[in-house]
Amino acid sequence: MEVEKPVESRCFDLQTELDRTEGANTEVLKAKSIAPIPDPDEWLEKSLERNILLTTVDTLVDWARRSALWTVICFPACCAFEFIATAGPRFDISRFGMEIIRASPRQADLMITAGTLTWKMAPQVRRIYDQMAEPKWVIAMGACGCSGGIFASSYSVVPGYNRIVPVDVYVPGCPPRPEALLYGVRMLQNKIAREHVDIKLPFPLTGTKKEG
Amino acid sequence: MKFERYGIGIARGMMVTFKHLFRHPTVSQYPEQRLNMSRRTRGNELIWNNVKCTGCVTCAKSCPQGAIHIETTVDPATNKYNVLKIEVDTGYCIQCGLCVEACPYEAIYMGYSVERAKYRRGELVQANEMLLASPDRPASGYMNPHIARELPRQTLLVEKIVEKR
Amino acid sequence: MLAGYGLVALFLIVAIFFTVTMIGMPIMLRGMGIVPSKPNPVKNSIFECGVETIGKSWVRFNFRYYFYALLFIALDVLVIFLYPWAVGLRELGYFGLVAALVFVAIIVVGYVYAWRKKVLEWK
Amino acid sequence: MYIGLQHYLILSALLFSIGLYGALAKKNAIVILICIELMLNAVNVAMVGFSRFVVPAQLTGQVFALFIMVVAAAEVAVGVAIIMSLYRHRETIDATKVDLLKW
Amino acid sequence: MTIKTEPFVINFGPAHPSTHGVFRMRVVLDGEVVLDLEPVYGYLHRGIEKLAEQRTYTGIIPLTDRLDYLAAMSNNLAHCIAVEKLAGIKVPERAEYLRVILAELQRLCSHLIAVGAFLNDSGAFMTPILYMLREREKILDLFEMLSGQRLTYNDMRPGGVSQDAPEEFLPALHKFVDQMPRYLDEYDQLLAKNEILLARSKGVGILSKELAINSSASGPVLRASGVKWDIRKAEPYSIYDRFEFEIPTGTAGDCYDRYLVRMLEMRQSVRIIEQAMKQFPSGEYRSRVPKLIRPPVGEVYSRIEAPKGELAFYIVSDSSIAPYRYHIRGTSLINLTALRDMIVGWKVADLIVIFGSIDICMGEVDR
Amino acid sequence: MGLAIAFWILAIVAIAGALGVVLLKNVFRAALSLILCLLAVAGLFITLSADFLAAVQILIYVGAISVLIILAIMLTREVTQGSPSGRFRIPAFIVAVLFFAVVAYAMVNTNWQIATAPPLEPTTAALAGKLFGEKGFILPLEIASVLLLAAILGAIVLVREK
Amino acid sequence: MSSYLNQMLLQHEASVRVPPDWPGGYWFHWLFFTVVIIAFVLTIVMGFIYFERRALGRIQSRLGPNRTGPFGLLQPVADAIKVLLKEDIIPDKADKLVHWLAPIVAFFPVMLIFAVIPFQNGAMLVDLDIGILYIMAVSSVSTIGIFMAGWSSGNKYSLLGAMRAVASVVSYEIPLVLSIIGVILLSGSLSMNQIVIAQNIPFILLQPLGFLLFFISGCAEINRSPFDMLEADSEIVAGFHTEYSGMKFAMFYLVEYAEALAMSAIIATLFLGGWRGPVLPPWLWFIIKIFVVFFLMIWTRSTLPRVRIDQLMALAWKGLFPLALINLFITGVEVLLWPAGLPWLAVLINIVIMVVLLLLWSRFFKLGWGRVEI
Ligand code: SF4
Ligand code: SF4
Ligand code: SF4
Repeated sequence: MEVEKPVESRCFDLQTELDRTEGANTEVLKAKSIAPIPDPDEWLEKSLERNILLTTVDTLVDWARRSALWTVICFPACCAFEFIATAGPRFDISRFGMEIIRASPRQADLMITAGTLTWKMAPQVRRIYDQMAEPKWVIAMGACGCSGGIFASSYSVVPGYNRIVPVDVYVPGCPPRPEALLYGVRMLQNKIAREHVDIKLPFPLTGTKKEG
Repeated sequence: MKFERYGIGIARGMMVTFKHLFRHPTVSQYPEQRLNMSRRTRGNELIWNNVKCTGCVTCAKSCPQGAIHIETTVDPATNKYNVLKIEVDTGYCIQCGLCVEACPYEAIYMGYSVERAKYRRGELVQANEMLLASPDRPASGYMNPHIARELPRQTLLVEKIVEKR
Repeated sequence: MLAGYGLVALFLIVAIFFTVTMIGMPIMLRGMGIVPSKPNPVKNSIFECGVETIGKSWVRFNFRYYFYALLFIALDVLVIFLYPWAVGLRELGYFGLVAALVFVAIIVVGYVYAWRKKVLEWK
Repeated sequence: MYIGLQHYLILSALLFSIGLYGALAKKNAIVILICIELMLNAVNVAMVGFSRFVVPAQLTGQVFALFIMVVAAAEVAVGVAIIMSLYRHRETIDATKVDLLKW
Repeated sequence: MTIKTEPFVINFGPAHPSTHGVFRMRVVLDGEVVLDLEPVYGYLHRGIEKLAEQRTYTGIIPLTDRLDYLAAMSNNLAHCIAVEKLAGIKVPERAEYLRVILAELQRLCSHLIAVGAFLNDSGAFMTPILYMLREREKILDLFEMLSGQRLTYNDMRPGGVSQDAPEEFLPALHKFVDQMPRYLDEYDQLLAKNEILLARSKGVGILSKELAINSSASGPVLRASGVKWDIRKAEPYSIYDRFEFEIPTGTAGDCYDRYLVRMLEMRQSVRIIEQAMKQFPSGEYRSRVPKLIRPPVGEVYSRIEAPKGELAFYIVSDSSIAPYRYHIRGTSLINLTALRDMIVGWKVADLIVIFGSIDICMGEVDR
Repeated sequence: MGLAIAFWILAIVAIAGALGVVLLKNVFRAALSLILCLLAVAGLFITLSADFLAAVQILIYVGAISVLIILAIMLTREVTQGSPSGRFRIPAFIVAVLFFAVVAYAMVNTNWQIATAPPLEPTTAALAGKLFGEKGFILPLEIASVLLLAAILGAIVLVREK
Repeated sequence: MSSYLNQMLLQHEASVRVPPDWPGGYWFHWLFFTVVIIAFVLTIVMGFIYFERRALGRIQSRLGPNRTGPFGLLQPVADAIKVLLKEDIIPDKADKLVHWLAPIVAFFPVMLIFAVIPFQNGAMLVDLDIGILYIMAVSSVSTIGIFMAGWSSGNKYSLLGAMRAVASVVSYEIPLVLSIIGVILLSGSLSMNQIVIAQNIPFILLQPLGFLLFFISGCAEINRSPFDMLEADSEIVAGFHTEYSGMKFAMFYLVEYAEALAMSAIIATLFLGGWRGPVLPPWLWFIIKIFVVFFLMIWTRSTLPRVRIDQLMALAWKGLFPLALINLFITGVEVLLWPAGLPWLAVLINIVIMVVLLLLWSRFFKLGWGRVEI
């Protein structure tokens, strides 16, 4: 195959325009994420009361969802290697059915934010999170995930993932040991177990009156 | 691909993986079986000893993060510092242990426990009494050999036999 | 024989029905609110490692596989003729064997030509 | 209801006409190729129909159909080769733009 | 064939399974063939150099941990050596040995991940990397025993190490050194002669000697191209001149050579550890150093052989407790400079393999 | 009865597929529609007791020819709008309709000699005898292979870069 | 042994009528086997998923799923329910109709394959005369579905995956189909049941080379590792199904394993003697053989790196195809030499021939790897 261009020529013009738009997007996001996004767990206390009324559907749905958490790839920095160690032969996350790491966010349920998030990366992470299919959860792993950690005072680091995406469980540590991460995962599983699905039936069923 | 080796390389590799079928897995099943962590583990929290602490703030000064907040007053009677409030943000602390290394009175330790995940960011901030040692908050032997001696021996993977079944 | 294919046809209908139900189930469940559905423009855009796609998605592809496809077609036809031959070889005897050999040899000439002309190399 | 030879023949004719229309009317060379395939297929239907209803014990029509398939395969192979060759010279696969005399 | 192709731009990364973190390559593809490639850096730029200028010399050590997080000990070592040079601090004998042992263990650790990730990228489904993680866990156990952490050790200090090795350290190390060569043999058996791996990596992504030198590559990448250059030999720091070891070099400079060089280096590291273990002296583990080091005004450039290559720190001191300027020669970044020349012309699958064989760590690339 | 139902369903599907080929704007969908038509024709072959032929139809047409066509479609720049009709649309339509009318008239009015014998089963071995047997179509067979050879050589010569 | 075989043959005479004598006849037969096949496919696919994850875990010196249900047996169930309850995303840029149709087109042919797989002597939905050819024909439709998926997503990775799908089908169909012909020559029939009955000596012994070729090209055909380029996740993210979520993704997941199951079943039937075996009931033998073949696939998957697309094609065209052709004619000659059935001596001869051929081929077969000059 021969292409007319000589060997040395580049197909890219310096794509400054592209970079500039990306930078502008980052700035917009930065301006928008001054305040942390509230954690999506206001219902946690309330649901404790509702716990008794859990329907079989709830049990089944939550069981399935919490036993098959597939993670999406979001491994920016050092914590990634503790995550990999967790997946490794000593701690073996596959026991929880979590060894399937999907590269495509469409098929994943859980985002384990293993590492420092810089402002340059933030729009991408937000995008990946947006592109994940519902229902989806986020575990903020490590000090960087919780608060920016050691780099919190840096000009280029997002102080915590909760500025960008709603976080369900915070796992402190720098990096968290695999045990700590597994504990976080189990906390998330407990949280999922308490979730409730509102079933809208197309026709009213007699006898099943909705509480509350 | 060259077949100079007639697939012998593939066969040898397959034998290795096959052998692993009959080896002990190296897994420790976490919630039930726990590994003993190192005696010097720097867990996900700090332990503070309110008796020993003099309120000298060396720890807060030597922390590269500024993760420790200490408010003190001077007690006019004894001319000593009185710690009003000590607050550590576990989600911000990087468990570097420099504060422990710096404290001249051995009044602050790394925690031994690592299971400190929370649902809310605010819960990660610990203050005053929440920092004291208790049975579920053991201190680790980091920089404190006398505590280290009490702790269980670390589980080592090198000592585990995996070859034979 | 047609009875047998009738079974296959019925089974085909069941298989398609089964597949369509499997795919249709979430739609039904979505109506009941069990399956969530919160589309938004970002979610519905194309995934490309977290960045926006550059350029259009459907591009004209190079035609690299053409020679392979060409040989594939020719040889596929050849193989099709070999199937009945294989079934009936015992009756056909050596004549059939030779006939098939000649038949294959002629097409293999093309294969050898293609190999010689290096079109079976990925360039 | 009895399904006889005529049904198959009419179906075959219908398919053939559709293919014919496409082959004549379309501009895209690939679509023309597709339509020619369609026509060959229509002939196959007729062939097998004859084989089944006229000489059921001899399979001659089926053998013919097999050969037609061979021809179809060769036709597609060469047809695509021509399209590619065309494309290389003209950067188009629009059959109406091809004026052979100008080559 | 001369049919004009329509090249299309595709992104690999930042969230791609095999870009080792958040590297991004804008690639122009023609079907499967890479026509051009433009790396996009900076997705993990965390401002380490700038942050370091606000911290004490001891406080920087946690930052260096996060630099090349696969080889934190080596970074600590490089930093401490630089500070010691700057401030004229002596290191006790025992600490030197401990440091060498730790640095070599770290090299093993880093190479294990490098090789495992390379094999994983070439498509061996998880198996090699999981085996290698198992060995890595054994090393991490040792590090944990010393420092209490598994990844960010913060263990070395200017003038020694932060804590002495506990008494169970040496027996455990002994066991490890006994076992390791056997596992290395097993890895060789697993894939080193595998036909598919050979086909995938031999002759692929050749980095010629000249180009390697010109692009200032170092470490296994350079040595695989046939240049015998290792700072441990060329400019021995610490106590490396006391040990016997060889520098494995490759010939072709292709992916397979890079893989082989790493495998051979691991054996050499085990050899060094064995020798150091035999000579391990007792005594002080840390010399007397003031809590806040104030080096005299001046500058220092000191380099060591980190697992990924030549890692150097350039520190300017204005005699305050924090450096005036702190610069890091990030090995991975410089090894990446030849990336385009290596990849252009190969196919998508090769792109991943070549990229994997360079073994970068994003923390160090973007800093 | 079952045969009649099958015939009608398959015939309708085949015609729908064929119509799709000429009517759909999107070339890729047109090709898919062709595949549908071919599959239906394969089904028709089965109703005609030509099971071997049906399998061959699927293998060659769906498995091979359509792959080549799809490959060719990859060349097309505007896949979604790539199948417009040319100037000759109306004449082509008239020709097609006329052709259909004539042929259909001839077919309906010809008196075919319908044999009532049951179809031969199984067909495969019988076809083997027909094709490779000493009294079979051995010469056309060899000629077919020569044709294929010619196609290969011709296509290579046409397309190969100089 | 031989008396057992005789007995089997006698049984066969009685039960080969299709549809067999069932109470209720035709319709009951259809109903029964439809239910059996669907249940069989679903349960064995779940079993495969579980088995693969556990076996991979063990090979990789860890455990694999063991928390969900007893021994983690419910893991595939949980996965299935979860995936069913996931949101369904159709990208705006996608060709929506094709996007919807793709999983259907990919899945139903795989189901159709099982119509002619004998679970036991004569126990199959229908014993077609052209059995194996039918399988080949039907399974080639599945590729169209995969191509549709990759093409319609409008994603560049998917498009690459789709092109790779075409490339691999173009290369591997021929050796696959050719290596079957050896079996057909020996059995003299295309019917799956007849092929099993003809296996007094399992054909893996009579056709060692054919088995090797068939296994390799079968793995390539169903995109199992080391030929899993369509969804090579370290290269092109998730390949052709990158944009699929929810149940439609699950369909592709299911197709992948159902194809693996179909290929295992075909290999078990063609080469390992299908349901034949002593002591245990035939259907159990059949399932055991399926799992053995599938374990082979897992084993190769866990060990071997992925080959590159051009290497894959070159291997098929320059390696497997000529070997398959030679093997074919050698078998033809053997069949004509021993028309009554091959003796045990032939086993020896064939193994020797295989070794000689492989060695010869290895001598001068060498794949080039090239850098494209631009
Ligand atoms: S929390 Fe610590 S280990 Fe994790 S990414 Fe941040 S700096 Fe690295
Ligand atoms: S461990 Fe480190 S970061 Fe945490 S409080 Fe102590 S000095 Fe600060
Ligand atoms: S350094 Fe020690 S004594 Fe001083 S305030 Fe901190 S904990 Fe208390």
